Amino acid sequence: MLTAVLAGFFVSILLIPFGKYLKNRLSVLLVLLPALLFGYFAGFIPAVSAGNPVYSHHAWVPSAGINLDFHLDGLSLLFCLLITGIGTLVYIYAVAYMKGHPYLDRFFAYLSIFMAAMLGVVLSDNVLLLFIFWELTSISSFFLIGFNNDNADSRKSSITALAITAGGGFLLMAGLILAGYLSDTHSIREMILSNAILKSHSLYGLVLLLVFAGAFTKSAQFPFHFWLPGAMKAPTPVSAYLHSATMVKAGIYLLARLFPVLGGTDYWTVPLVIIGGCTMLLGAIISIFKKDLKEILAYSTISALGVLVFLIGVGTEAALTAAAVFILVHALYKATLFLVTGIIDHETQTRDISQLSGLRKLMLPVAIAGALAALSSAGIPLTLGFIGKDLIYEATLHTKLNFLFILTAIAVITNIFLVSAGFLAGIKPFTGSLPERLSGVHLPHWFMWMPPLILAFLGILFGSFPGWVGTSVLQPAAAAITNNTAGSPLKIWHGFNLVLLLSAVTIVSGTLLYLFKKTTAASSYPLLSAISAEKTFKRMGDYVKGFSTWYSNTMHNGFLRSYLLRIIIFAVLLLAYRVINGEPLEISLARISTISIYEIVVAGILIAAVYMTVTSTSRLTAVVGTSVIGYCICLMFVFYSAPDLAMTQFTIDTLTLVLFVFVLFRLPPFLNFANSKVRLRDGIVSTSFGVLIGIIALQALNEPIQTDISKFYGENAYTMAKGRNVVNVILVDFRGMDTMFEIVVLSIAALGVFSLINLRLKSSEKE
Amino acid sequence: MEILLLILIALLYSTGIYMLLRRSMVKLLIGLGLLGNGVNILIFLLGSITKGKPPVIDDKASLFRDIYADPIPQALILTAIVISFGLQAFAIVLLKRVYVLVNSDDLDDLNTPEEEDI
Amino acid sequence: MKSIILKTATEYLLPILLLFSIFILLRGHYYPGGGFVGGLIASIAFVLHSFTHGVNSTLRLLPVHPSGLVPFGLVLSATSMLLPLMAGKPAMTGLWIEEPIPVIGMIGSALFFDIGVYFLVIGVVLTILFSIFQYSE
Amino acid sequence: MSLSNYIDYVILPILAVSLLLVFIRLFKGPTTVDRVIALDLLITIGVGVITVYSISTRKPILMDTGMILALIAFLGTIAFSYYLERRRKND
Amino acid sequence: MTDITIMVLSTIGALSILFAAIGILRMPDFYLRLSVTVKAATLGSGLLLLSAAVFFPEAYVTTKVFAIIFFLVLTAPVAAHMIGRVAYLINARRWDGTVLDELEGMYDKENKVLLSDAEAAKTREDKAADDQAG
Amino acid sequence: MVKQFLMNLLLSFIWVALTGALYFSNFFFGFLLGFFLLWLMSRNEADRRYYNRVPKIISFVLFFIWEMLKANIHVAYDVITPKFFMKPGIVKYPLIASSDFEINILATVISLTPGTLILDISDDKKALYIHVMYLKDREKFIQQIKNGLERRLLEIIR
Amino acid sequence: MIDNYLILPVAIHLFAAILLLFLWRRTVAHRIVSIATSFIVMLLSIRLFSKVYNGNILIMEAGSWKAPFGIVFVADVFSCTLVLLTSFAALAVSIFSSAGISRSRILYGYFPIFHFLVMGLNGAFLTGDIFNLYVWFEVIIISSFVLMTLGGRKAQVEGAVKYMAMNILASTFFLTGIGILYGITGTLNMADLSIKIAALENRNLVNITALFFIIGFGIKAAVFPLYFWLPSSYHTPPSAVVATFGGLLTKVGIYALFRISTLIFVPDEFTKNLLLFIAVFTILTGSFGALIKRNIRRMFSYLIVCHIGFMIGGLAMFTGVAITGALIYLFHDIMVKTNMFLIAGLIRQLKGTMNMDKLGGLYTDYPKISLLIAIVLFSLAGIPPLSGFWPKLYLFEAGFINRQYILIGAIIIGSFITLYVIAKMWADVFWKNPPENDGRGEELKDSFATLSLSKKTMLVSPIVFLAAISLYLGFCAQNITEVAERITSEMLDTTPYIEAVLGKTY
Ligand code: NA
Ligand code: NA
Repeated sequence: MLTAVLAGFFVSILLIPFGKYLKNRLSVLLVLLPALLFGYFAGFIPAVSAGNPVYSHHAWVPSAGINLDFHLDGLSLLFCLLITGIGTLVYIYAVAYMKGHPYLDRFFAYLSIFMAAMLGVVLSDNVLLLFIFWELTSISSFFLIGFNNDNADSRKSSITALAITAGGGFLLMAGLILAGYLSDTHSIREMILSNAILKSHSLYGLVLLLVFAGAFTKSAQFPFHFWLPGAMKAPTPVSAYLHSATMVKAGIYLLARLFPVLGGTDYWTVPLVIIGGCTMLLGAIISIFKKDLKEILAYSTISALGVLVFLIGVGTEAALTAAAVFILVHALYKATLFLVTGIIDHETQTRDISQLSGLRKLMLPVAIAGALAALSSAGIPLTLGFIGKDLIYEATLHTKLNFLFILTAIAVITNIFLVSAGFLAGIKPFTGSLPERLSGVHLPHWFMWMPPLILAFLGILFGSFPGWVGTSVLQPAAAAITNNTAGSPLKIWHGFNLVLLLSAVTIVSGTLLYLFKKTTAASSYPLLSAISAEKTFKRMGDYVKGFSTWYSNTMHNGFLRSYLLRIIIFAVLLLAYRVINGEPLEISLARISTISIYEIVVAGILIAAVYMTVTSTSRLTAVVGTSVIGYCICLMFVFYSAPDLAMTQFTIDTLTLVLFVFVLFRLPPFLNFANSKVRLRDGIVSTSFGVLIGIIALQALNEPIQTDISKFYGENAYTMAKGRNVVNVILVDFRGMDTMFEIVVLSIAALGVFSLINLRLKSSEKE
Repeated sequence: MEILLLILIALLYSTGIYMLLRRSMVKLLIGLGLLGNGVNILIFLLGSITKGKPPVIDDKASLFRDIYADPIPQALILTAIVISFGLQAFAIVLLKRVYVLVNSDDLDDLNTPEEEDI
Repeated sequence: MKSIILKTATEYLLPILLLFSIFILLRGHYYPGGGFVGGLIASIAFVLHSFTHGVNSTLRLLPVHPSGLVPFGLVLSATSMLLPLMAGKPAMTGLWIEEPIPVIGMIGSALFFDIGVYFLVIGVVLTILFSIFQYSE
Repeated sequence: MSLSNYIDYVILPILAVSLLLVFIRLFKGPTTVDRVIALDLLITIGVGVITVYSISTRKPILMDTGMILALIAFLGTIAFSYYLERRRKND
Repeated sequence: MTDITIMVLSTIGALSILFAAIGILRMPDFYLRLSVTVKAATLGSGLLLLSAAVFFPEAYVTTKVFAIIFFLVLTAPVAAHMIGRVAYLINARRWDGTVLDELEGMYDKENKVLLSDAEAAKTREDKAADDQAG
Repeated sequence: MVKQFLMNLLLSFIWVALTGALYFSNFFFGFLLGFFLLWLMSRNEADRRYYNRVPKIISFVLFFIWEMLKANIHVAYDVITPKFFMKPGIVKYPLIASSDFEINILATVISLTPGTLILDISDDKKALYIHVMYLKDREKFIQQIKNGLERRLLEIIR
Repeated sequence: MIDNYLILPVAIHLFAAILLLFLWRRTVAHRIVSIATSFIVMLLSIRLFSKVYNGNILIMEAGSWKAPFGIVFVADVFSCTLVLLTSFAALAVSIFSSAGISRSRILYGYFPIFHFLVMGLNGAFLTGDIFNLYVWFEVIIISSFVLMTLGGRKAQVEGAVKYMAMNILASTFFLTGIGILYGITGTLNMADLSIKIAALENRNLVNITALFFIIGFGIKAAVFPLYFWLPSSYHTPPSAVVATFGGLLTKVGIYALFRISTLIFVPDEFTKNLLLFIAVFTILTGSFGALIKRNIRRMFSYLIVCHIGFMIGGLAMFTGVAITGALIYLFHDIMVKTNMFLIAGLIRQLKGTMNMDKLGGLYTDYPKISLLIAIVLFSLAGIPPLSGFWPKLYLFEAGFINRQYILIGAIIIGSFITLYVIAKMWADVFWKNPPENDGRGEELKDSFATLSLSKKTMLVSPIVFLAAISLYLGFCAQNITEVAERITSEMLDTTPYIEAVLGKTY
């Protein structure tokens, strides 16, 4: 199974070197990948439908709790078959659709990565592994949406899509890790066993919030739905495959998969029903106001996804069964409609429904596919759509929730609009008279029209004979969601009851809506544009950017002194906090020695020299001042038994003085830029810093000194290291390593000075 | 005497910092120098100070006969002095370069707008 | 600077300072001094010379360019630091010749290390100062 | 009065006061050359202080520092002369 | 005896230094300050060093003392000369009581060159001519 | 040649003085070191005779110290008394000494004497400009130096 | 266990640098010696790592003086992992520099200083003595000053002045801390300090001392509010230089923070909260900055700051899981940040600018290079299962264990903005067609196409090499997590370290 999941990655890696040989018809070989995978997964149908899920385990990063654990049960199988089955048809379609495109190899590479990632999502038993594949679907989607990369809209849409889905992804990651931490396992199967702990934990709400954030963004739920219409910038096969049939359903899959772990509580139901309800209603309504075929389909997809979230939220067995069925229903008809749209777009160069009509005369097989899909979408009896719709109404009518009426009403209204939208996309372009402009259009290669036709027929086939697909695929899927191995059988015919009535009302109203509504742009409905979340997000994005600009420019204002000031203030605050909160200061006289007049004088001169240096208006005087400071310190070193230090300090100070003098003599006058307020502020900050250092030093002075190491040096300097000057022995022996690398510092400084003065870059050496 | 040194340390740190906060690069360098001196005295003081007992073993003796100043802080300061000399020398030359580039030692004149990035 | 007095003074101060620097270098292990201070004094000698005679004249005086002394000093010190590794001892381990040598005293790796420091310091200080002098002129 | 007391309580204070007086000149200026000679004088007095201090502590080793002071103090003065001879009119 | 020698030497030395210090503070112009300080301080330090030579019996201290004195004597006049010359070049103010200045007008201040008599005379004439013209 | 030799000898003595260890090997080492340094900075000077100068040197040193003490006391008195007695002036002193070395020694000696200070030397090395603190009579001052310090000095050096 | 082998990564760089000084102005020799040295050191580092990882902590007592009397060099797993990663980065930068650094700079000592810098880094990782660490820091600082100013352009000098001032201030804090530390313990050996500090009664003084180190190392690590030097300077020098800086310099600060926090100053509640505060604001500050910058290197600079926050966050929580996460992030970050700046340099070679507004069309012109760069970019963004992803698993989990929801939020924001700016950069630099030259700006030209094949290889192969390591870190994460967990256990139980340094009977 590992090989099956990773096959797509291998193929795309192989495409890097060999891609250029696949430019033309050879690319049809790539169809083998999804086809073989489909065969492989189809082979599991008997076992899975018999209630025997398949497991596979490979160690990967056990210490992080991530292993390649795959679990093929009914739900996974349903998705696997959709992914590989529709994948096969999309590959075939794409071979013709993308024919002659210079980057065909890239296209299939991305598509294969996507397929593999999607398989990984639906097969992973490990939540973190699931997340890894989840992110990979976002990334491959990013590349596919931006596939036409010279188009600015494409790029923008791909970034928006990535931002939304990956942003949600990070939240999901946090949620999954939290769930894993709370239930002490990363295996979904094991989480199901300990779901009671999870649901009763105080952080359960947080887990849900984070998981929902992931699922909603991925499955384009309100208010995150707006990325999906933008994603239609991708080539049509991609829209069909990712953005209707598979990837957007990853969120649905996740909710379904985690239903036994997290579902069933009010925290679960209420948000999902509300968000799902809003999404389905909104998507459906907007869809019929759109003129672009792909946009119509995009919004109806959003609506359908809302329906699925809604159903999973409702969470009854019937609802979940309905969800399982509707996943298949929607995948079949929506993929068909997208592929049909792709053909129309490909052949007529337009997707504007107001300009499209009568195409049945030129491309009959396409028209048939479109019509069949539209019928299935409308839920006409004998289509799989009919069964789906029935189950939805069944589910809404039989919940234990309040506001049952409202829920049903929403479902009905949504479906009415969806019927209309389906007709708009699947029937409208083919009916009526053929405009002059389109007379040159002809039927494309059969690679393109065959896949939608197959999908459309499958919809009818499954609708007419639901028995096999119901028992072997859909029922196990539903059972997996409910975690109930004995699912109830799939019924097509519920008798003449309220559900049937609602179905009839839906179909009739939808058809009427289709027939009498004039195509109007959504923008003419201010209400609909007002609730467009895209603008809110854009405004939020602008706000964040504006804030970032303000913040970064304020923080990083280009003035070294203000950076230094902040660093010092930070230090002062921390040190002051520590000092004030510490034990009261005690001055012990244990380490205090007597003081002589010459010490006072030297210290006094030092202080005055510091004053002179700081206040001087002449650079030279300041430099003289620093020299005096150095020489006073030199004298102190002599007083306190450090002749080596005194020597070094004196020579180095003299040399620094020489250096300073040489650099200074062409500088312009010393100006005092700061006003007295600034000087006062700086004075306060720097004084408090100095005082704090003093206090801390005093505290440190109170600690008794430990002299083990200097005693060791005293004892061994002559006997072992053969030197009498212990300081020098330390420098060249005990701590010779310090000296060694300190002279390296000097060397580098010399080298740096040399190059700084002598090196002038040529104008050609820009960087 | 320690108290006096403490005052000196506080003074050198605060004036060093004060000079760092000026606009002139010469003052900045002077500030770094003052800070360096402050640190050296701090190390010297905390290593405990001893008058008139340099850590040099007498001729004909192989060990110290009486107490002597702690040589370790001295060695540390020596290293620190030399290192700061290297840094300071480089910084002073950098000051020269700054002057050549902008004809002043005002650090604000040095700021290069983002548009000039390569 | 065009001063005969300084010029003449420099002529005898240069050897005296150099001699003094070597003295400070060699006694470093026993009395205050060592490679650092020694090197600094030696470089001051040349700096003084360059004040009166100009940098180019001082450079002519030196057998090698001061920047050449930097790697020379480095290699001397680094070798004395790392030579013990060849003998399977940790770096910086003191290796000493048993008998003391007249004048200098004990000869060991620490002495060579200090001599390396001495040359390096001369090289460094002169490289820095001469670069600046030449640039300023 | 013993020698060591004499050194500690007479000679060293005299020298300290001298240092102080010279520093006042250095502080006051008024010109850079005044400061430079004051600095030079400070160092020369410093040699004296170090010498007397080494007598006081009986550590002739400390005089080694004085040796270095004596030898290279004038370098600073030379450098300043060099500078003053070449600088621009404004400091 | 040694003690008294040391006391005498050190007292004279310290007083010399003190006079130098008073001198540098009191003297009315730069040249006088320079003149007073260089030698008084050198003398003072030298005497203090001598007293150290007397105090420490070891030979190496004596040699060291003479080395230091030698260095001081060697360097102090040079430094004084250099700074005095520069002071004159940059027009350090002279005391009102100055009675004679034969250096006046002898410098070519542009090039910092001390002119020979003939050159100086020529420069003076030029200057006088300029003044008249001006 | 002789001067180099002397210089070399001087260096080896300084070496001995510095190390404070007076034995042959140390002296020899100092000699070698000095030779090396001089060789490093070898320059050509006319060779001179350098013998029998010792007594004159001693008498000069004593004379110099005496002058120095005398003048010092004079200056000290002026410094500590409230009123200034000085009459400063800058005197152009025509030189007899001609070589750099001679001029240098003379200048050093004059500068170390309180009350006098060398400000500069003319470029043609013909005149010293001396700052004098107590300038009663220009001619007398010049004669004093000529017959005192400069003569004694040149006797030693030449 | 005593083994002098561990000093070789320092010694060989030292001798290489000296050799390069002797070979002054021979640019070809410089290139060859540099690459050869980096390669040899890499092999040695691999061996050192395997020695330590499969055996005991190794020590070298410099001068044969027993700790705590002499300076001890210690190679525990933490040190030698960093030495190993440094050697990878150094090799890559060496190769890249051979073609990517202008001839004038090589003539004026680029390579020797580079090797001094790498030596300094290795020394800092290996030393077991706090003052010696200071010396190493200074070696690093001065080399980085010189590398930063090499060339002397105005922007470079501006960056260098700010860099210098703040880094010297950092050293001042560090040195002040050392002074106090010596004053209260009388020792400088870190293992010895560990014991002596633990025994000290005046805890407040210990905490104050710790602050000096935190601020000092914090400046070096570029954390909020001490980070200013980094965005001021990292866009100015040549890219190969910044690659070394971006990959390694701030990480030494992180290394030091981790080392002292675990060995010497075990943080109290206040310090943990302080670190937490620092982490959150560092992440946010870096994120906001990266969001608005249009120059690739300025953006990367802010990303460095942002990601430093992740590591500090791990340290702040101070639990096994958290530290493991921070360490994995550290390893990942060294490799990927080095590579990012090499990539910036390559992009400049390819398109003549690093301004995203002026860039474009790389994907069309150089698809394979683009793919390569994509791997690195997405590693940086933490796309699973690339290397940036793994540490976040640990950090999130640690965050939940410690209930640090604000930190988790910050990490999410930081990760999100990183991903966003990387995607935006991808779209602008690779996807977008280059904007038409309006004639006002200077002509941007592709200087890559005209290069010889060997130079092209030198520019691209280091990126491939580092990308391969990044991929390894991602796909073989098990190995990395094991190393990180081993280091975490070293940190939480320092007894083996102390015993190795001071002997069993300390
Ligand atoms: Na030595
Ligand atoms: Na004696």
